[in-house]
Amino acid sequence: MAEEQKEAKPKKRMTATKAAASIGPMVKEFITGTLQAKAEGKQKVAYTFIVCHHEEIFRALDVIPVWTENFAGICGAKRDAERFLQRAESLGLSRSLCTYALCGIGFDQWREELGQMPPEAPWGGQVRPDFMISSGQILCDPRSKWYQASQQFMPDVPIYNIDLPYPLFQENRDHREALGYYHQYIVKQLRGLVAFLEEQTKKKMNYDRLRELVDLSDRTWNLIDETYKLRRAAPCPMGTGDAMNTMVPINFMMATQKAYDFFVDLKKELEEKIAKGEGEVENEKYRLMWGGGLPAWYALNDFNYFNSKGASFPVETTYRMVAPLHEMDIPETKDPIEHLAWRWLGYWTFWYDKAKKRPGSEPDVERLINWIEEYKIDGVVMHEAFSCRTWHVGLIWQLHQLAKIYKPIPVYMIGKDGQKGKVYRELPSLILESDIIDITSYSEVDTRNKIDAFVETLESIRANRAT
Amino acid sequence: MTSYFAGIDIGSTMTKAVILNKGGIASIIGPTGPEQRRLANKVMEEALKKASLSFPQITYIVATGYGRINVPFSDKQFTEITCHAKGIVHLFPQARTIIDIGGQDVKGIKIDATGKIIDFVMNDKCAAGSGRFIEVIADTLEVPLDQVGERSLQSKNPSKISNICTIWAQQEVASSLSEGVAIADLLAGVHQSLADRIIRMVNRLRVEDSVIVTGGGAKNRGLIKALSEQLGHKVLVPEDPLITGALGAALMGKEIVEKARQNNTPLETKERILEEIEIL
Amino acid sequence: MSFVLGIDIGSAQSKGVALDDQGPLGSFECASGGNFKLTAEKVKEELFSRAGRSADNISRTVATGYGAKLVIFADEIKSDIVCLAKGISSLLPSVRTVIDIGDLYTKVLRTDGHGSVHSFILSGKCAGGSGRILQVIAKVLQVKVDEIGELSLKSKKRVEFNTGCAVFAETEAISRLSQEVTKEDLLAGLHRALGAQINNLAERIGVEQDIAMTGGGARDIGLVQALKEIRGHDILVPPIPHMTAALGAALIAREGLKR
Amino acid sequence: MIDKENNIFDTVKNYYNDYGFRAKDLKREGKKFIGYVCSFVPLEIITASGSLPFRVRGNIHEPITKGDTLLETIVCPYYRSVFDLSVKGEYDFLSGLVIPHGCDSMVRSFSAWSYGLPFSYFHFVNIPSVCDESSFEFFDAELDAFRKSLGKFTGKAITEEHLRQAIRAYNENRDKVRALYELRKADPPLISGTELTMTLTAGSSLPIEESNDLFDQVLTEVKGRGKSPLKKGPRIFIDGACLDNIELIKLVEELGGNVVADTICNGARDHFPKTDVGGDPIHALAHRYLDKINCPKTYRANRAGTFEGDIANRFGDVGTYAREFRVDGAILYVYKYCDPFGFEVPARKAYYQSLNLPLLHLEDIYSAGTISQLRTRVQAFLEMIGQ
Ligand SMILES: Nc1ncnc2c1ncn2[C@@H]1O[C@H](COP(=O)(O)OP(=O)(O)O)[C@@H](O)[C@H]1O
Ligand SMILES: Nc1ncnc2c1ncn2[C@@H]1O[C@H](COP(=O)(O)OP(=O)(O)O)[C@@H](O)[C@H]1O
Ligand code: SF4
Ligand code: SF4
Ligand code: SF4
Repeated sequence: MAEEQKEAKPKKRMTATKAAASIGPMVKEFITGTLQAKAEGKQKVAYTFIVCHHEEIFRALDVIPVWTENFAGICGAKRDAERFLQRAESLGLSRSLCTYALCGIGFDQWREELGQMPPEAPWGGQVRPDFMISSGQILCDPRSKWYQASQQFMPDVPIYNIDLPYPLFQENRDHREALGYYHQYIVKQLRGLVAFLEEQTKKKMNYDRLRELVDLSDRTWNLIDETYKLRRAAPCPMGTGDAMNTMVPINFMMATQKAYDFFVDLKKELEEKIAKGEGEVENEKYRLMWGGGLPAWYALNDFNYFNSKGASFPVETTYRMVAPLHEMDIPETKDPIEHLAWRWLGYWTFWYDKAKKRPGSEPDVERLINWIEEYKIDGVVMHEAFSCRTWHVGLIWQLHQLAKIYKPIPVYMIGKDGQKGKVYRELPSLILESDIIDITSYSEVDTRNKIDAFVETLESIRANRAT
Repeated sequence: MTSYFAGIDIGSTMTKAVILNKGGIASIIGPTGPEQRRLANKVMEEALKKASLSFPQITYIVATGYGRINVPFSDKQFTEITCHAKGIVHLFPQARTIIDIGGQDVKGIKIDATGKIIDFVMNDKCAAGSGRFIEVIADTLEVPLDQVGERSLQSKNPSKISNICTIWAQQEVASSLSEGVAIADLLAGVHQSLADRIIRMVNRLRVEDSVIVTGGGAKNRGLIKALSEQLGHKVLVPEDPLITGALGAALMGKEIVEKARQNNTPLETKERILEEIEIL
Repeated sequence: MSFVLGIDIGSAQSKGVALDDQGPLGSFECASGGNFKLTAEKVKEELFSRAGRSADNISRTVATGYGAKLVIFADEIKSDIVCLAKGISSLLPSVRTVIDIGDLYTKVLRTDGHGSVHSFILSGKCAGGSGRILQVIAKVLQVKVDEIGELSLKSKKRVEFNTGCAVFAETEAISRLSQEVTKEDLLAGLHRALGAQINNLAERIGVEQDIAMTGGGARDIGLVQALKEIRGHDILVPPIPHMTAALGAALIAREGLKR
Repeated sequence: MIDKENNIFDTVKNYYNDYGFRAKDLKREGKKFIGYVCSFVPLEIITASGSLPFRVRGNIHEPITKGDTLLETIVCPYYRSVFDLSVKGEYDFLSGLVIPHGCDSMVRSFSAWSYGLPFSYFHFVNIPSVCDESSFEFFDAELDAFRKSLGKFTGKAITEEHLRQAIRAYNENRDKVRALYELRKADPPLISGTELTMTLTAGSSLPIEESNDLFDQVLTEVKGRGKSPLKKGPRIFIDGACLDNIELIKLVEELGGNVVADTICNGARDHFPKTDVGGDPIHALAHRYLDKINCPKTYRANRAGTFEGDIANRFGDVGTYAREFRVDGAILYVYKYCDPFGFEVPARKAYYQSLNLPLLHLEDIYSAGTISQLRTRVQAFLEMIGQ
């Protein structure tokens, strides 16, 4: 019930890498780019959502995606979401719903009411789309309801809603049995999308171009994986704070050469830093994992606060929306659409087999365990954003399972040499509570108190271990 | 025979009674305490005294407010929403949006051109969004409640109250006070904070002119100022905002009686006895 | 001889514990009031004047609590979580879970008995589930807060009470009283509801035996009893439960000295 | 079993208050119960497997305690209550549990359920969010997978004939529910909303034959009534999601409103659509559950091209019922944190406005503690309608 009020504009966050620092202007550029494209009217602009893994289709048809979650996040980071949230609330939408969506709907309603951008809209505002592609997948309800709600204020803008399901992990069921009909369904859904876009753009899909783009993003997937794995180094050269910037090419720029080049540069930068022994934190004392939850965009400086206490974040589960393709058994196919569908399923079921082998585990827990080992993690930090169930329900349970696996149950890890080793670990965790963009849910004093206590906890565990 | 109508409003903070005849109003206000039933008796007694009437002369009695079920002698009960709307429309026929700021509940009411309620909203049970917020802070600052409004108007630099929870805000205000922040600035900050909460709620009604603020909170000029500034609408306040609920209740009674007389249906009323009730 | 000082400036109560090499030298508590800086000075002065020592000889001070940052003479500031763990491990080493009921916050932490914390959780920014509600209700009932525990245990027929808002608990209590509910039954209901809320918070990080209650709320035997009933087993309470964090701070100060 | 001497509503009340006692009895006789939540689990398949479906429900009087230790509080409060009761052992007599993809709360908590509870069978049924041809192909396959998995669990393959039988029994049940609703058309209605919701809730804890039997008796009892248990009053429609307790309806009726129709999940949404007979039974079930259940979870494209046309298509059932049951006002009852319904509030509001039907929108949590807050709102609303 308690809420905190709007605070002053945030200070600019210091990044550890040059690459992360270059992101801000990049985002601004593509937001202004969408406005310009709309003004010129040569290319169609489409509202759409991240983590759908089919941006190749848009790009092959020269459709410009407008990532509505991105815009909401920007409003949040600029601490300027409140007025849009309030607008949505005044329409009858509850604050307990996804605040990205509320911000987006509030903005759309305002823009449509004025017939122009709301005053002082962040970075020029979010462009009126030619059409909207939503995704009712097994991932997130708001994404299949959001545009429908926005359509109230722009009924002439058509929606194409696409289903992208994946089989949920079930302990005693082999997901492979279902993959066939899932794949078929996704392929048909994607073909439906192609047809819809062809109709909207009055263009024919060029499948050779599509194949090239799919290939480009496949290579980018692998490159990202390699790059991020460099963060295993101690001291860690780049933390989660920066990764909340470098998520931009992963989520908004896939299937572009620019995204690929970005990671080539980042990889080089990280390698150089590692060679010089430069860490995100000058004197790295603790290595933490961001174990779940979208960040509080208006409070990214909290990462620097962690850093100031000697804590680095070599790895996060959030926004790492790619997995190494060569570790998936994706059937060979010449058809790029079929490939996209397999890649989609491969991504979501990536941890399934591993999870089945460990009693009490589950894909999300399995990923935590593996990364805790690989990145030598001392503690897990999670963020429970009240307004999004998709990424924030199940976190407590995951920590429970983790605690079970890490404390009474010895964990058997297969080492590099193929030897089985028994490890006991105790892993402290911290759950921060606020929201992605609703700053009224956040208290800096409170959060920093919690961080202090957590770091002291890590300290006392370390001191104890020494004795 | 002249008809007299009584309305009694047992709020969370104040108990109010109004007796009405041909436009004349006699009203009385007392604090609400644990002995609601006795209080109802007492304010009724005093209102009668003020109106120089005896109890059996009252034709119809309507109770409203949070303690409306604790009025043993009322003939009918209505919610504060209906009664406030009735009372306000009587005083301001042009009213379209009503904001009633009570000790526990804040309500927004939307009225159509014929004076009918078409929609309403109410706050959730958190003191931070109610008149109680101001009371608690006024208490901490040791400023009498009837002066908080005036004092806050002297502020040039309202301080930001960053905690919403009343209890936390109380702590915050106490600390700021000890650090030498001016009382007026703190009060102004508190008013802005409450106004902000109220506006977020009433915005769901799409606020339209004329906006009337009533209830105890309307006596607070600082709050009215913060509200009208943030709302961007001019705000009207009845002369005696505390009694509009009770007035509305009395008017409801009047309507019921008139309707019954028109249709020639019998009126169901309670016996006009003020019982002696002992509590605790 | 060197002394160390642990000082806990809570939002309601300020507490101080002084230790010398042998052990405790003394403790002092007073209401925090609005001016934490002055209060901190007062705790220090009083504590030492009562112990007959001079405050000039303090070798190290650790501050904790809501107003810790305003203890200007502190050498170090520690979070109350860590202080509580330290304090409890010296008082009751078998304890693995501490439930601290303070004025604005309820805190729950898991410890290993050596002063290390494994995990912890704090109640949110709504004061609804903290110790403040006890004060609020005591005021409505016109009894001292020290008395509500005893009274509650006398209840024969607990009523259902909704916690929720700490401020409106007052109104709710008033309306209950007007329905002729007795003080005893009302308190028992309040303790039950608050206990359940606190237990919920505790369960979110998992509870391991033994359990201790600390903080001002632990002085309330009615609340302790309610929590025992909800959990179905015993709960330990140190003799001066609200001093635990201050003691922990003092212990940390002493360790700091050795280093 | 059902005591004919007594008023049938005593039996209903028993089933309602001591929810699941009949299932416990039957379990002792060796019957297997499979629990489920939401309206999307094809009960016909469970019944055809020889086991018995049992709708797990929440209890607004029971504070949520244990559930919160495993599940975030940002989940739908109704669902949290159901989960809480389950981890407290309330439904330990079940042999398994089936959860569909009704909403994010369900999907994201599936692991917590399947690890936190002692049942030997768990199954997740995926439900498409769109309704095109490929969705039906997919859903057919998904239901077929469910049929196989359940068959494996019970050790007996589920045949088409079993399915057909079950479909018949459920269609019969739905006819009876329709007949019960018919009794609400009188003014005042012959059966109160409280009685009706209690009856339907009781039914969802029984084997289908017993449920049919119970509904028959209620029908006989009510038809035999000389007069309504209610006074004339505003006729109220309840629009909302999973409302499996009677408190709201009871409150409305205590305050003088009569609840005469609804779209709630254990009301019309779930009980009105019937399954087509003839043809492939799995396909028919897929069609019923995906297409005929009008739930905000399923996206239906705006074919009208206008907002007005769209809401008329999406919420047409509300308009139909409002006319059919001569409704005076509606209550849109949505839980906090419910995404599928929450996002529709503005559009639904607009739709009610287009019908000229007064609307009270309530956002609530699933707790008896909020009843007093609801009381003032509901009473004021009834006063508003009566102006
Ligand atoms: N003289 C006054 N000046 C400023 N505020 C006042 C004054 N009197 C009452 N109030 C405010 O009005 C509130 C009580 O309003 P009231 O309408 O009587 O509430 P209720 O109907 O719940 O008893 C108090 O909480 C306080 O904030
Ligand atoms: N004897 C008592 N019985 C019940 N509650 C008490 C008692 N003494 C103190 N309290 C409660 O404890 C709270 C203060 O606890 P404390 O741990 O000192 O808090 P803080 O450190 O936050 O100031 C007060 O809110 C008060 O309600
Ligand atoms: S995943 Fe969460 S934050 Fe993203 S759109 Fe869905 S509900 Fe909103
Ligand atoms: S936040 Fe504070 S004022 Fe609001 S309900 Fe909680 S205790 Fe009450
Ligand atoms: S009420 Fe909404 S959130 Fe809750 S279970 Fe039903 S659909 Fe899901």
